[in-house]
Amino acid sequence: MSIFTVSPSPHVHSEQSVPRLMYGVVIALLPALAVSVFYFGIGMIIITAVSVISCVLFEFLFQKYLLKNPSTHLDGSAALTGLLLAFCLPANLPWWMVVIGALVSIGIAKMTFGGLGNNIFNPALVGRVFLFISFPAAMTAYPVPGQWWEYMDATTGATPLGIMSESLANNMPVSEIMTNMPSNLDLFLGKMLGSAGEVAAFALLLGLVYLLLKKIITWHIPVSILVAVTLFAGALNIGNPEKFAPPMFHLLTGGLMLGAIFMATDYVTSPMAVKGMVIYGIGIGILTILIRSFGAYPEGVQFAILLMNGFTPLINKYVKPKRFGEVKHG
Amino acid sequence: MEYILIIISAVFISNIVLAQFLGICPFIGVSNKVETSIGMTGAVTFVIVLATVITYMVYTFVLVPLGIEFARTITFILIIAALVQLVEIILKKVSPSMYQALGIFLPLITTNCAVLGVAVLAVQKDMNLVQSTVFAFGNALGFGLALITFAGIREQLDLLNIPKPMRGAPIALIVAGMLALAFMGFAGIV
Amino acid sequence: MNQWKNFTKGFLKDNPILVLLLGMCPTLGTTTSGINGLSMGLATTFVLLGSNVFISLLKNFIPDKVRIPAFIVVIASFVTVVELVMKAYLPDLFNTLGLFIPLIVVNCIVLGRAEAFASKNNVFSSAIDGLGMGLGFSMALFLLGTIREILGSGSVLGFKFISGDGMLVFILAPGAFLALGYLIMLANQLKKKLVK
Amino acid sequence: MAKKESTFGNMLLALVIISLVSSTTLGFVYEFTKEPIRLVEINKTNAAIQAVVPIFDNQPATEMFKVAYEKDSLKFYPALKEGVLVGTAVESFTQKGFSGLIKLMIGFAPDGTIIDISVLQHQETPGLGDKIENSKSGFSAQFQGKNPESFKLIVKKDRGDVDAITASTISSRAYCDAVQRAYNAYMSSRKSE
Repeated sequence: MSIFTVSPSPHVHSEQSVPRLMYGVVIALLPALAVSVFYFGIGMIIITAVSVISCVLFEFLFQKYLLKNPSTHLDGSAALTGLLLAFCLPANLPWWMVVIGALVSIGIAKMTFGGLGNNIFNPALVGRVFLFISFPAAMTAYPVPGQWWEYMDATTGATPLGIMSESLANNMPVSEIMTNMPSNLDLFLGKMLGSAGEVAAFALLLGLVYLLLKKIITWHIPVSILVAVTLFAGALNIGNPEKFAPPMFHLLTGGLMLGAIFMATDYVTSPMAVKGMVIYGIGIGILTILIRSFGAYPEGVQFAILLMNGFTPLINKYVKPKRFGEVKHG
Repeated sequence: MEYILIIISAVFISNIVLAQFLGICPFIGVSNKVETSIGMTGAVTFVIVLATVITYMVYTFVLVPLGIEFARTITFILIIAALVQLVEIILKKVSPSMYQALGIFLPLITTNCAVLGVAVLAVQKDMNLVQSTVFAFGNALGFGLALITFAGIREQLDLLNIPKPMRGAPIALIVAGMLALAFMGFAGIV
Repeated sequence: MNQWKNFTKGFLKDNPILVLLLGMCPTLGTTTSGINGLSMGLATTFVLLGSNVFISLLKNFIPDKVRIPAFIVVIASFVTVVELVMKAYLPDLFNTLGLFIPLIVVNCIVLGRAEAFASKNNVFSSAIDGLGMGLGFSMALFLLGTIREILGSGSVLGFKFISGDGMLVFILAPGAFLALGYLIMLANQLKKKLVK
Repeated sequence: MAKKESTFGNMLLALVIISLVSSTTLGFVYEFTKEPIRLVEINKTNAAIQAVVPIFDNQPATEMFKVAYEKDSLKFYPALKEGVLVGTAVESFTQKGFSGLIKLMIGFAPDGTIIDISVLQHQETPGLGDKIENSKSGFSAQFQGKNPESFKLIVKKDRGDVDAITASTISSRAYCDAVQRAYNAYMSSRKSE
């Protein structure tokens, strides 16, 4: 495999082949996919299929006609990007918006930089944020789970984070808002409104266990994100329990689990040294809570990860890997 | 607290480079190396803050009483040009190594629209002297944050296999676009 | 010098934005629509033409050491004229372009042409150079503005061709950077093809 | 560049002459444009008043008076027809916009009913919050003819009567806030009369 020779992201696992890694992550995503199909039915199936197929197709077309590189569209990386993109979109999003998202992910965020291993920002997240800023209405109308046969006409509502931020803006105390929220168990099982693949915390955690067992990722990034979120949200909550939601709520809602486990751990866009990973993870955790608690947007994970993607080169520059030796060539 | 909000707003929410499009030339031109960017940030911070304070005072105590507010642009740019000359002379004496590194860029600060832009914005926003100073400082920090982050990315881009047609300005602008996308997350924090 | 070549060089070969990469700030800041981009371009063209002519006239009178401050005074005067006239007769446009009108004074193109061309050439050539460069600048701004308007608002020159909104990101900051990035890439490719 | 010797004398002379010429020119242009600029500003205020109150025959812009409300004071422009008050345009504002300050001109009938509203100034996001402008959407139409005494100036999401702009609840809320401020100030000024 020559993919990693040009990349300054030598990873502890770079001896593994790209397809093995990519399909490993895809397998880890399967439990969450199953749960999401259970909740969102046909909509989930449509957007996932559209997203994966368009990503692979765009990868193929860009490489064949513009970059004229050896084709890598079947190495699993494009399929993974497609799967992750679908996971962070509402399951009722019109299919053509999904195609635009795939074009942005593959065309702008990945191929513009020369393909896998060269991108600075996580392709799926660039696609998601691009859609979020471009189509704010469609991207914030989430389908209510349980409508098996509805796609674009599904009844919609607000996510728990959306309700929280709306109600707080209305000066409602947290204790009152929490009485209208699903229980922590429901949140853990994914019975809530949200982007298609982000809802089921337990299924995503199952994926994490698989990734760790197969040594596809190390624990540093996800754990430091989750710990930072718990501590920062906890501190705010203790400071003013009626203005800031409890940490458990933050952990189980929105795209936090999906982001921490599958998006932030992307090899190419995260730091290589252990110390760097921890800094990166803490940064994501703090920025997420900062945006959720003080910003205009109810959810901040996607922005937080993109921001830290941007800081990764600086982290790599100043926190040199000690354990893994220097950049590998060959 | 008010001052902290001014700084946060200037650095993150309406970042001078990524949201207001000021100071793009040095952003694209200078930010190849992190070290140079840090030096540039220092020089720009010094000039922006000093220029804003002086132009603010000239505007409030000379132009407004005389009723010649329309001479704002011409007065401001002359003050800034003179200031940059001054910084150049001082730097040459105090730190010749830094002068070497920044030599070509220093005259460029005159035509860095961030400097004039911040000075004009400060008087347009009806701020008082302290607020203007804090505002200028915040914007300089925002400029520095964008410049240094970007320089880090540029250093990495040099190691990567960027397609030939995209190299140089195009890829720099694409990266800036994605940074701007990420910075949109800060909307409404203040 | 062949005046026609002198006039057209700013269109593609030495286009201020797409090739020389000068004057990026107004380019990104004012191109939310084709008309806005064009207006900004024309305002800049006026300043460019005026300052080029004057500096060329004064070139034998200004001592070398104070040429930059002298140029800046000339340019700033023209900018102020534009500012006042727009405020009086085009107040809406003035509000839209806002800060970027006084900022023409620090647009690298204007000072750049003064230094590189007008201070070395005769009045007529300098006028042609200023006009050509200004029009090239306006063209690029108009093009970028139109692209952003089509993608971002779903309209061309203010006429909507789809109901509802476009991809909002293109009227906002990130879309400005992305669109300009790809436009410069395309211009470079086009220039290469034409040279061959 | 012409190889002109740089001596202190000719440098000074050159700069002084250029500055003199440019300041004379600017002064001339300024005198020339001063009147149009003043008219533009008056017209802007007049147009904003005309847009929100019935036809009048006085000069509201020159009969403006300020009413203190909470910490600030709002500008009131009375519109009279044959000496009878037909409406009052109130310039109100809010800091709660998505991107800060929003300024509105709200026309009230003598009994406090809203006649019409127009936006004077805002920096809301293009394509989203900027739909508060009358030219961009019919958002303000729902306020016409409503009396805030019975019409709750709160978005429906917060159990009020106002239909918010899709995906721009913050801008809609801010708009309501500015209208409410104007209404409160208007009613308190009526009472004190």
